[in-house]
Amino acid sequence: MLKKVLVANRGEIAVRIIRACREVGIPTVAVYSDVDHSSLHVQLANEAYSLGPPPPLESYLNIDKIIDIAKMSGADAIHPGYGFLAENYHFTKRCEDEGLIFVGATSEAIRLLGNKLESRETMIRAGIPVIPGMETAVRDTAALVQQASRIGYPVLIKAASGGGGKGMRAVSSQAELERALEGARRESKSAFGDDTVYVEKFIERPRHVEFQILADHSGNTVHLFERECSIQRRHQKIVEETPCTALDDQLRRKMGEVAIEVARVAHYTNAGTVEFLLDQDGDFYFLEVNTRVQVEHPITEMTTGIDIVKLQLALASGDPIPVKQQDIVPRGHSIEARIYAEDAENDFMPSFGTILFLQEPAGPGIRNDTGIYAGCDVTMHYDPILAKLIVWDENREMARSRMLTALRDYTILGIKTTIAFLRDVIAHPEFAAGNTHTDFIPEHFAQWREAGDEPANLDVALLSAAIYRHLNPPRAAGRAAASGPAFPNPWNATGEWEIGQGKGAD
Amino acid sequence: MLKKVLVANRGEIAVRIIRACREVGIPTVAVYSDVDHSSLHVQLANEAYSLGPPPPLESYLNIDKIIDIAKMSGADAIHPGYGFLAENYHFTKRCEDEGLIFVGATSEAIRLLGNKLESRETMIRAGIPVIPGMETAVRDTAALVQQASRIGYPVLIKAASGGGGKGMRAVSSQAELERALEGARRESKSAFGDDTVYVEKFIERPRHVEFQILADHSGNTVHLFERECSIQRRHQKIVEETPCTALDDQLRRKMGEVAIEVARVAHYTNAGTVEFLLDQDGDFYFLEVNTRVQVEHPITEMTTGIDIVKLQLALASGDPIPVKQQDIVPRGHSIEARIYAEDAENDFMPSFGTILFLQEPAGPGIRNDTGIYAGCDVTMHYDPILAKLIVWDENREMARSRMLTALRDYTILGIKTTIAFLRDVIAHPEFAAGNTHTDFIPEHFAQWREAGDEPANLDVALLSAAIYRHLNPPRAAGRAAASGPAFPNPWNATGEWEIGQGKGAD
Amino acid sequence: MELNLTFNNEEYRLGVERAEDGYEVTVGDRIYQVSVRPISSNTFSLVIHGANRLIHIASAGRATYVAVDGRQFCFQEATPGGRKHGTRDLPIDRRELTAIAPMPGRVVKLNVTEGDRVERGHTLAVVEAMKMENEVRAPIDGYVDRVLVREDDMVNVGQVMIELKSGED
Amino acid sequence: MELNLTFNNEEYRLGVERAEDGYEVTVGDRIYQVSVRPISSNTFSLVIHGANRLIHIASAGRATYVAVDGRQFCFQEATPGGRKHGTRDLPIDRRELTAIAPMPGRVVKLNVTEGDRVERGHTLAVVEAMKMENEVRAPIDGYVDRVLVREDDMVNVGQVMIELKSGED
Repeated sequence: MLKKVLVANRGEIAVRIIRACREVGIPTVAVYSDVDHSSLHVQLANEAYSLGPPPPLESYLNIDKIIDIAKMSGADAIHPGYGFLAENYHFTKRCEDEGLIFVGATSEAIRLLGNKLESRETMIRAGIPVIPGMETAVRDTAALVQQASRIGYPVLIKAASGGGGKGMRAVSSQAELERALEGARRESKSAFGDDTVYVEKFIERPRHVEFQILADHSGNTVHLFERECSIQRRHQKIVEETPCTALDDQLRRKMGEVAIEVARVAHYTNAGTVEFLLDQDGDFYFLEVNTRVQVEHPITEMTTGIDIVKLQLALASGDPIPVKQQDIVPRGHSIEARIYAEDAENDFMPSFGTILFLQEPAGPGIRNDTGIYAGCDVTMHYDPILAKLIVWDENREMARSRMLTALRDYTILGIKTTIAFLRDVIAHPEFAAGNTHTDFIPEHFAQWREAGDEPANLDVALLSAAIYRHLNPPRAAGRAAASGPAFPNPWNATGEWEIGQGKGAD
Repeated sequence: MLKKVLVANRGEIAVRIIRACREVGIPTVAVYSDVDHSSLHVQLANEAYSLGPPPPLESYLNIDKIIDIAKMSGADAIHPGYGFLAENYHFTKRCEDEGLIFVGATSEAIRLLGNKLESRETMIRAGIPVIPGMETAVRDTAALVQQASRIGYPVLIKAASGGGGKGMRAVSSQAELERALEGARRESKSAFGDDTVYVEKFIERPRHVEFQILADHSGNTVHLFERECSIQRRHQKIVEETPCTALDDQLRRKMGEVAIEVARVAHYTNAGTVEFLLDQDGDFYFLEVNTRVQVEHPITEMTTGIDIVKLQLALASGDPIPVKQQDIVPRGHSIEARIYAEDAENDFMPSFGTILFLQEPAGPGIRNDTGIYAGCDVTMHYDPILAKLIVWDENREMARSRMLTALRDYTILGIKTTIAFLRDVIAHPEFAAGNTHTDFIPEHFAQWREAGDEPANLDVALLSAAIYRHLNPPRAAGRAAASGPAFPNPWNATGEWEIGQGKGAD
Repeated sequence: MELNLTFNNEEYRLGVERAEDGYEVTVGDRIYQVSVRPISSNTFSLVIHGANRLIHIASAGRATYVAVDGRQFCFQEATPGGRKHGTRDLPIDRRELTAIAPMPGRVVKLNVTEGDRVERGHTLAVVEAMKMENEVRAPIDGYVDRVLVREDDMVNVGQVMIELKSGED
Repeated sequence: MELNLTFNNEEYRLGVERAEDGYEVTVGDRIYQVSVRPISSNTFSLVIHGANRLIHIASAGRATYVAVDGRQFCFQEATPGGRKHGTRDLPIDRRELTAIAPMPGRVVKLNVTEGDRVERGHTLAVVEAMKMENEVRAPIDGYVDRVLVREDDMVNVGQVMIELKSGED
């Protein structure tokens, strides 16, 4: 078993990993940038150390600092979560060189699979079906333009080091290509420190179907079945579910076998996800492998009963996979909805501020993986995911109904969130019918506005606000009124509160 | 499907039932006594009606009033929860006569099984093993004393209409019997409106093992496997788990078959629980049938994936059982810990007051069925259950570890609760070893005191309190200081707050 | 008490008076008799025409957030002098001549300087927050009149970043 | 600031002073340098000797509730004249002569009147709350001196219900 794990991440995934460690009795080390000093992951860990200023390159992407803290605190392992350094093979290599256990794949597997073009080539050689596209990356814009013409529009620009939709752009004509390339490169550079991009054929209205795989150091590999993640905005998943309504047993078996073959070809270890596009004819193409725990891993945990993060910890310490493929039997249906701090009425612009009030849904079959609490600040520095709401029920329709009820019970006041938008997505007749594809959001929700449900609700809200204001007039002067919000807090109320010097006042 | 369900209960079970109804799209009607006007179940229901003053006989046991509200609100069904009117066959009969669907068994089945002596006789005739004891109830104390002598001490006094340990007393000698009888009768009268008691042989250090059954109106009956509920204080369960460590496949199958036979003999419909005592030799005895949803039903839901409350609603509306016995395959291990408002250091005396702060545990495999919220009042009028913490994990040891972490994360400030006690129970080596029996608490926790874990914790708590007091000096005068607590509340702060007249100020 | 609340650019006039059994609230020309049952600091039950509505509410500065039935409303209290500096306060024809920040964040790129000729749709600047970039484009053909921000500046949503002159000037 | 807090019948003397980097707190004769990082109204992180401790805290009247590491402490602020009327304030020998309420609740039965002879263990009264009955028994052999409650009265935990005289009187 691992002795002490440093969690090189923040937000809900850091909380998730720390919880898993606590349950199996492994002490944890949290790291945080100055703006995150009061975050949930810092509260839960056994130890917590500052990484310094908020910009990612200075904090959560700061390899030297993270390695130093791991050694100083006596951690023998590092869990990278997702994002940040999770798929950075330099970081993994550094861990390997420093004698730290990296909870994930080897640096060589991450390097190979992180290079989308090299892994593409490798998979083609192994007979894995891939999307037609560029065979080599070129930095030269003219060459990219030429390749795009060869493949034929529409094409998709993708970051060579990418993942999670960052740096990805769909382009339907040459006229759009240059500007899209510029943005994709800048985003890719900012997110992954590498601005290499490439283009491939854009498949229309595909489903995004991925398989969770687990592999141990003895070459045993199993899959935990599929997740469908077609509901996306800006190429980022917002709703995921398992099982996928488009797979029959035969296709499911075949895709699962291909997923395991992909892992085998890449000498993959630990948990990973093999992503496929499934086109309207039922043909599927290998897309990429996400070499880390996936944001949407909980839905697989709900249906298979296997705790992927705990298994990651066990596999990292050298344990074999404890189950055989035939013993993994999914049960029921699970859906995840990602709650983002975004304004869905305004092109999903990020929203930040203080969470003034928080009420999370509860009840049977409801799981909420969260990184927030009432009173916390949502800052502009990081990915705007706040929480993931996951439901399980006996079948898809019951799960959908449970999700709608849970979203209705989810109240976050003080910032804009995607909660109301997600309700409307999951209530949509085409979603209910299982007719999902990656253009679902632009197709059905292009000009979405939040409905009040009943017109009378606006009056109820207005008169509630009026009474509340009547009872709680805003303070005429003073710091709280001047600087805006401030969660009602006895620490402020005394007027004499100051936090310790040099402790990262933000 | 039912059209509208009145939930004739309060607290966590009312919340649980209302949530199930909301998810399947059935509107709900809550009822509440005056002290419960702001309760969670009232907040969640579509409609809510006052039952009047807090004493149970005037509110939650007031059959006429509840029937009137059902008719007035247009409810076509009543779910009784557990406790209160759940096993009162007069109430069930009244529902039947008034054309209201009672979500539960028929009045005849409830009458038969509610009469512990008559059901005993019925079961003996059907060849079901029962505990040696009285064959008929007698009101005369002298006769009871004589019967006790015949059976041989130790004996157990039980309420003929009882359940949940109310009115139950273990008596080891004739000297104790009379006083015990008096108390048992008074408690029984207060809880069930009937002071008839009887005595049976007291089996030493047994396990309490019960089987969940489900039966439809066509006579199909299945069981959802067992729950072990041996961890009890004052004859009331506080920790339950499934599967039971003492059953092997053969014994489990046999007990399951007997449970179904019990249901069949009683012409049972809807959800019920067949309780057995399992002695140290592996012999089991029929104890009674709880003719209602059980407090600990969630652990069965966690392992079988079947939502018992939703099935109750379906069965009540005439649907058949949707699964076959052989398709019900439990997975993993689940434990429930009941959080009571009690002082475990002081003989589990009830504790009440305002919940000043509440933080509930969260994470994968954690379910919290609750009836409380920060700011709510816990009053002296009803059963002191606050919430049920339920965990699931792949095996018992993982579930136990998850429960310990979750209990550590469960913070309720303002009243005494059993949380710390439950942590010590579940951490106990004998519990870890699965050596549970109904005397577990008196045997291992007779003089329990909360440990500070580390002595330094007391100093940390003291200096935290000192700093908090320094920043928040108690108000010198005014209502809040005089009457004690008051949750920090803008409605009070203005000094002009008054709730509407006649709205049940408490 | 009287107050004006703004929602989705509409202004609502409200009046609150204590009444025998709670409050009389006017919303525009509609009058409601309501009573309020406090649940906790940010939650109350609103009894309106005999029906209960569960309300979650919080305020910060001049903003009040209300959740009714799972839908969230954000109201701004309108007071003279307390207005935010943003396009919402600008007359429509002035908006045409400004480029505003589409979200709060950091200016990561500034493509123009004063006097530059720009075409409608031209990317004037790029704002980044939470790892997402947004382009600020020219709303009209024209010239850059004033640049009010610098690279690396923090901007608020709706803040005027660049003022333009129309081509005819 | 100085204050006295009572926990499990022990009284602790505390002193709080602002220090450069937070507070200096004395607990009895132990001195701690701590700083505090607020998280939300009832939660803060206490930095003590470089280590972080997560604290949940709330107070009501003179009671302060603190959760450290999942363990709950309830402290009573001790002030002259603010004492609760209960046996905890009585000298030990006086406790022997009183029957106190074991829990808050309602007196559902009163078995004795003044002057009655009682034996140690005899049930003097029954208190009920939350559907649970508790018997109040005589702590000594003796006589009932004064009955301070009536049936149906509400009593608080620790409240003296009946005063006894020892047998020798």
